[in-house]
Amino acid sequence: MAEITYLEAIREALFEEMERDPNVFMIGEDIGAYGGAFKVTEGLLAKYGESRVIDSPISEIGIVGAAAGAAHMGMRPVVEMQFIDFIANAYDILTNYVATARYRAFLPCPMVVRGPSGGYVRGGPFHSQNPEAGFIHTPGLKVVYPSTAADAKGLMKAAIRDDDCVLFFEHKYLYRRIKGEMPAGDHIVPIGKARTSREGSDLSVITYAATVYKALEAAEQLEREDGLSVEVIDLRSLAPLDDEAIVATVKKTNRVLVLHEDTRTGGIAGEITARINETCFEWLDAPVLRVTAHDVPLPYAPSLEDFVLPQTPDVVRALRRLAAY
Amino acid sequence: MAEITYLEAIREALFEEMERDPNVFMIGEDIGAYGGAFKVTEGLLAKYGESRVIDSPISEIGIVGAAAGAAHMGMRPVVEMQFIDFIANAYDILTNYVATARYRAFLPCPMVVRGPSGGYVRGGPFHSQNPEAGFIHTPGLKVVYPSTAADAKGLMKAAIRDDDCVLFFEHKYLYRRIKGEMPAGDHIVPIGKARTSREGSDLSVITYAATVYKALEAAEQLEREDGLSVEVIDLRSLAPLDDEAIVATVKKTNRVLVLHEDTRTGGIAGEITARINETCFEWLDAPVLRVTAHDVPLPYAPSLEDFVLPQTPDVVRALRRLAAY
Amino acid sequence: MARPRTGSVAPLTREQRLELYYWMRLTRSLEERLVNLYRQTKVVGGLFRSLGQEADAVGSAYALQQGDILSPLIRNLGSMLVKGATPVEILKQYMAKGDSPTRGRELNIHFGDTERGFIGQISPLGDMVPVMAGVTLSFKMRKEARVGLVYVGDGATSTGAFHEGINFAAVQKCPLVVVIENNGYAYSTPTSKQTLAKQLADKGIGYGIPAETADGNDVIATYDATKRAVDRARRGEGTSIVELMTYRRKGHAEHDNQSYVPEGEGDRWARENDPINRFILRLTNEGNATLRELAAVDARVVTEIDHATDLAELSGVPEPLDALVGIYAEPPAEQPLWFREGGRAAVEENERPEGWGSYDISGDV
Amino acid sequence: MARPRTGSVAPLTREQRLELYYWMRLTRSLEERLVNLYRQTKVVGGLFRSLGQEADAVGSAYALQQGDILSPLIRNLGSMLVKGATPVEILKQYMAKGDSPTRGRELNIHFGDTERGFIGQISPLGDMVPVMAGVTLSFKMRKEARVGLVYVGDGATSTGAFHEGINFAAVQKCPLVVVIENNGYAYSTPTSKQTLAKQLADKGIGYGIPAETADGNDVIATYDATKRAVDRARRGEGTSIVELMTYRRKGHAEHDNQSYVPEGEGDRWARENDPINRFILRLTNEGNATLRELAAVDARVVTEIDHATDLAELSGVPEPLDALVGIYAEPPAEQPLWFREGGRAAVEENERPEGWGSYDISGDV
Ligand SMILES: Cc1ncc(C[n+]2csc(CCOP(=O)(O)OP(=O)(O)O)c2C)c(N)n1
Ligand SMILES: Cc1ncc(C[n+]2csc(CCOP(=O)(O)OP(=O)(O)O)c2C)c(N)n1
Ligand SMILES: [Mg+2]
Ligand SMILES: [Mg+2]
Repeated sequence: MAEITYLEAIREALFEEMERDPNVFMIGEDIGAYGGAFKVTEGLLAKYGESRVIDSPISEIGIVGAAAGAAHMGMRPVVEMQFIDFIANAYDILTNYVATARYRAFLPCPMVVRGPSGGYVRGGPFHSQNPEAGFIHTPGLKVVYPSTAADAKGLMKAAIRDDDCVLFFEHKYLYRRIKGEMPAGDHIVPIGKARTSREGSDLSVITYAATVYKALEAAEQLEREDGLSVEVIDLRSLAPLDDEAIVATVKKTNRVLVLHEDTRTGGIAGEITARINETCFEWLDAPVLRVTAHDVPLPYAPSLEDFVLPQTPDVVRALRRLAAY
Repeated sequence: MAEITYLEAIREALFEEMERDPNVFMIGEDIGAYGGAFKVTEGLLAKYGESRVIDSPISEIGIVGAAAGAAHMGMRPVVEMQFIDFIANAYDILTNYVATARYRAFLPCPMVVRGPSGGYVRGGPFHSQNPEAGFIHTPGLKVVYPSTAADAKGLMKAAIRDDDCVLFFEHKYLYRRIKGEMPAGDHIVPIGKARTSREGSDLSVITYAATVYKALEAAEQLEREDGLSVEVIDLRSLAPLDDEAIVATVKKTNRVLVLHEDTRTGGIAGEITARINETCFEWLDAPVLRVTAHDVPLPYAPSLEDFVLPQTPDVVRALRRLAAY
Repeated sequence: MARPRTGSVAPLTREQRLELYYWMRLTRSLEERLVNLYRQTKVVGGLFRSLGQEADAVGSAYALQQGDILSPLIRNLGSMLVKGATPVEILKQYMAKGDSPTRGRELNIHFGDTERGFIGQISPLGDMVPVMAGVTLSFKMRKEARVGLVYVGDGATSTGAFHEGINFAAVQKCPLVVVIENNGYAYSTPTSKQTLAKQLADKGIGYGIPAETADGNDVIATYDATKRAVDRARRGEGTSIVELMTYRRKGHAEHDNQSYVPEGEGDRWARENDPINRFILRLTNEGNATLRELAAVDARVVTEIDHATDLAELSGVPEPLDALVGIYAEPPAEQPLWFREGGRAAVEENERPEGWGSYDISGDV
Repeated sequence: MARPRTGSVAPLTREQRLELYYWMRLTRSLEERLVNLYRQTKVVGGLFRSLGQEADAVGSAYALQQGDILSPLIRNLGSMLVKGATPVEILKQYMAKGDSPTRGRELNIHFGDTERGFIGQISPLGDMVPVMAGVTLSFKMRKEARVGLVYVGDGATSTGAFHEGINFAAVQKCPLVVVIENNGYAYSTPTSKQTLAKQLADKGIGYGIPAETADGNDVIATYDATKRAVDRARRGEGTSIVELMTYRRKGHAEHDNQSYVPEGEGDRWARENDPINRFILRLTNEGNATLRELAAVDARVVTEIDHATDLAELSGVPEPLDALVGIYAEPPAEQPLWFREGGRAAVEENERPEGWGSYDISGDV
């Protein structure tokens, strides 16, 4: 079977779910005639028509709220943020209305909010964000952030079928750079399960999304140059976190690095470190270390963006410190 | 000198700063004629008039944005959120516009966003929130959350004089329950410095806001019943965090509990744990433990709210485990 | 755009008019009962009154039919009763009982039932407008002849959520009626400080949708105006606004002393423009009912409320552990945290590495 | 409300008209130069054109005076030039140079200078409206006779920030002019899918403020309409709207092939309604200038742009460490993280407890 890109895998999932379930519909800015800023929804309008592929006004509160209302009535909306950065405009309605609907009012709210996320693309401060930290903090929401084409498809299908609201972050750096074969049939990746991206025995890197590839590059270099065996865990789901997978790799290697592209303070690495600390403190032969972006808005000049974001040499340096500890 | 309440201390700070600097002004919903939902701004309109005490429409984006624009021009706005929960409506303009103004456009944005925060008051899911986690994650913002009357006054004066945006969370449970004497003169508490609320040598509790008092109650009980000496650190500032104070108490007691009222996952306790882990791993004789609220929206029925939020017995139990570890 | 819209509305029968009277009286008496319970500190949290606004709530909700859905605000107790909420539910909810509609999770009248046709509001103002845009979008997508109605106050019209929601509904031609209850105040803020618009119905022009202003203290006028908008929506002609002019006679909540209200303003409304008194006059003048008949209704209402109160008082408080149930469909419940009885003690229960306590960390690479 | 407002505007002198021509030509030629640099991949990020909209940007900005402040959008290069932004700044900014106005931090024309009178925009649409409400609120508080002008597109009028900001400015009578550039599209979305309002000026009615619609491709008409609104604001009469009708001839950005645009629509505008051609015709017909004189201006513009390009090309890229400077007034800079050369290696540098490496943790309580 031919390989398709991360972006095509997401599109394939949308087509399959639209086909499978008439309650699934798309809503967003410029997703119809134009097919979306990154063409993720291209072809959906032609096939399913205006009533199921809705071009909306520039109203993130409006479309997230409308999706919630439709979801209460049994529809399964998929909302596109043209760039995930604009999810900030819907922060109130997502965290206060959507996240609490089932708990406070017994209203099911099955919906997906998806959009191009992340940096390494010279997008500047408002087209490069990784907003997961602000949402994993909200009980009632689920958050996924795939790194491979197969996971992108399988998680999208799982997200659309999930009975709660799932935030689906798509890394725009991976959209066309990453390809993979799609498993045959109705391919579903369960939400809440991490993936071992690379088996190893000396050191662990716990990460997700674009930095999975930084970790893999660093792992190969350490194997080549230091003869160290590095395990790479791709979380895939950020809420809920796969505690079992985290504990398992800690117990296996006893030396853990948490790596993410998001800024450092208040980033999800803190939560992961706290959980490791609580669940397997005695298994640690070294402190859990964090490699993250620097705590600044992301500048767009290449020399600046490259400096602010975590790079492969950073991971190598950090892992060597862990090994030498 | 007579004691005044936490609420009166904040009001006193507002009066003194309005008096000191003609550029300081107040903006918010019902803060003028009515004096604010909790009467924090009572008397300001009478003294300073409508041009410096502005009753706004119900528009959190509008007033935060307007404050930023005025701040660029040299004013020093103090914005009231009628309840801090509604800061969620201004999440985009605070995190994308205000927080980045100096960095991306060299525009100073000296402003304070303040409001009644926190639970233990039967306020239900939308009048009890602790939104710090969503904002300490944003470079460019400062966040303070005092627990004593003197700190409330001193930090408010510091926040108004700060050249950047400070989010000032006021705990509504403490408004009228906590009293204190005001240090004489122009009382300023520097942002970024924690306070040792109670000296101790066996165990440390790192906390802030209302749970400082849970920690103190637990500390007394452990001294009485277990002969254990518990140190209580009141962070006061959440961004920036006082790393020195955190490291100092860890090195002193080697056993640390992080306590907060906010929900657990993604709460600031994770960040603090990660920092301790990075800076003084070898000094830990036990894992850093977290006592927090449960991960649910805060229900309003007393039996439910009391169950969801951390209580003194929880702190006692957690500290005993730490001691026995 | 704000002249009365065409579209004749069938006059209400005597029975229907008496129903309207019943709902208005039930609303007022139930709130009076809540005031007593509030004074006895049996109400948890604040108490919000709709005194003087019963006509706008009842008359507008009465224009809907079975299958339609409305989104009430804090002053729409009457609308919820019309849609089938029961006094005992309201009382249990205000008393935070374990068997109240939200099992003690949400305050006052923040609850809903999409079967009966009302949806649970949240506090952040304006958010229900986009939500109801979505509810009615689903009606349109499924070609159901159902209509939605969302209430917003004069104050809530200043929110971004109101703007984005109503504009979206307008463009999508959702079968949605937006009822703006202009009761003169948002908490302490007079409508004149909320907007410069001469009337809130004028906002319709900016959204390109019809709008009508009606006397919200005249239950029949309220019903007629809303019914025109509802029929229009059901005919597939999309979203419209009904502005109901009324007055908030009590404070924002029980604790508010209304110091900001001009001397005598409230009394004048009570004296000259009480929606129930006005309706009584009309019912008797137009021969729909005698005062004795109406008194009988009032008596019936009191009995119902007494009965509901007795029932409500019997129920217990929520089970603490229920606080952890139902955040997600899956898992069905959260676990109590480790520092609680029954909580998982992560560290303690986690088995330790062999040789733990005896081996030398620094030596081990 | 959308009829032309009264208030006569002094006619522009020949010199002023030639200035307008200069700014329009500079805008267009500078963007054409940017296209070349973009094709040479010397531009970092996307390129946004205002082709065919030069009159609305230049004419509106020209209505302001020294001390006034405007907030431009992505298609207001012309407005920024009028307010004193220089071609070399624009070129360096687009090329992400270290000595560009934002030192490589922000994209394209996202930069400002409150001294010269333009403020740096951010991407989230609508946010600049409340910000400019605050800028102009400060003018009012300080009794300064200054005016603010904020641009929003047809698409941005759908945002909550636009609504909350303009309503706040209206109620506060801020000296603010809200210019709605109706160029027919928001990215691929036609204005008809953005709102049902017949014209965007109608939104003024909902906010109770005056609004005027003008031909945005007629630089004089644009100037006159904006000047009326600016004078009004300066007289202390508050906020108003100017809707400028224009057309976005290029795609949203250079990469956009405009597949969604009806056949021939763009060509028709180019042929029949190019703002520069129209102005040339007018200047020559009304005897303001000969074609030769205008050609001289064009030549001058090219020389200036050539010069600016040479300068811009000379500058280097930003110093990486500058990325950590100036998030706060205090501290002036962040430290590089520990895993970088020069970074604090927290764990390593932290001295260890005595006896570390030899003692038994489990035995120690
Ligand atoms: C977004 C938001 N901001 C502030 C509040 C606080 N608040 C609750 S009710 C209220 C006044 C509402 O006035 P109005 O919309 O006119 O409704 P009314 O109470 O008059 O029925 C305010 C400001 C809120 N609930 N939501
Ligand atoms: C809040 C928000 N949502 C979405 C976007 C993505 N976006 C950037 S420009 C644009 C279209 C803007 O159209 P319009 O306001 O008409 O301005 P124009 O480009 O036509 O000048 C969109 C949707 C954004 N920048 N901000
Ligand atoms: Mg009101
Ligand atoms: Mg446009």
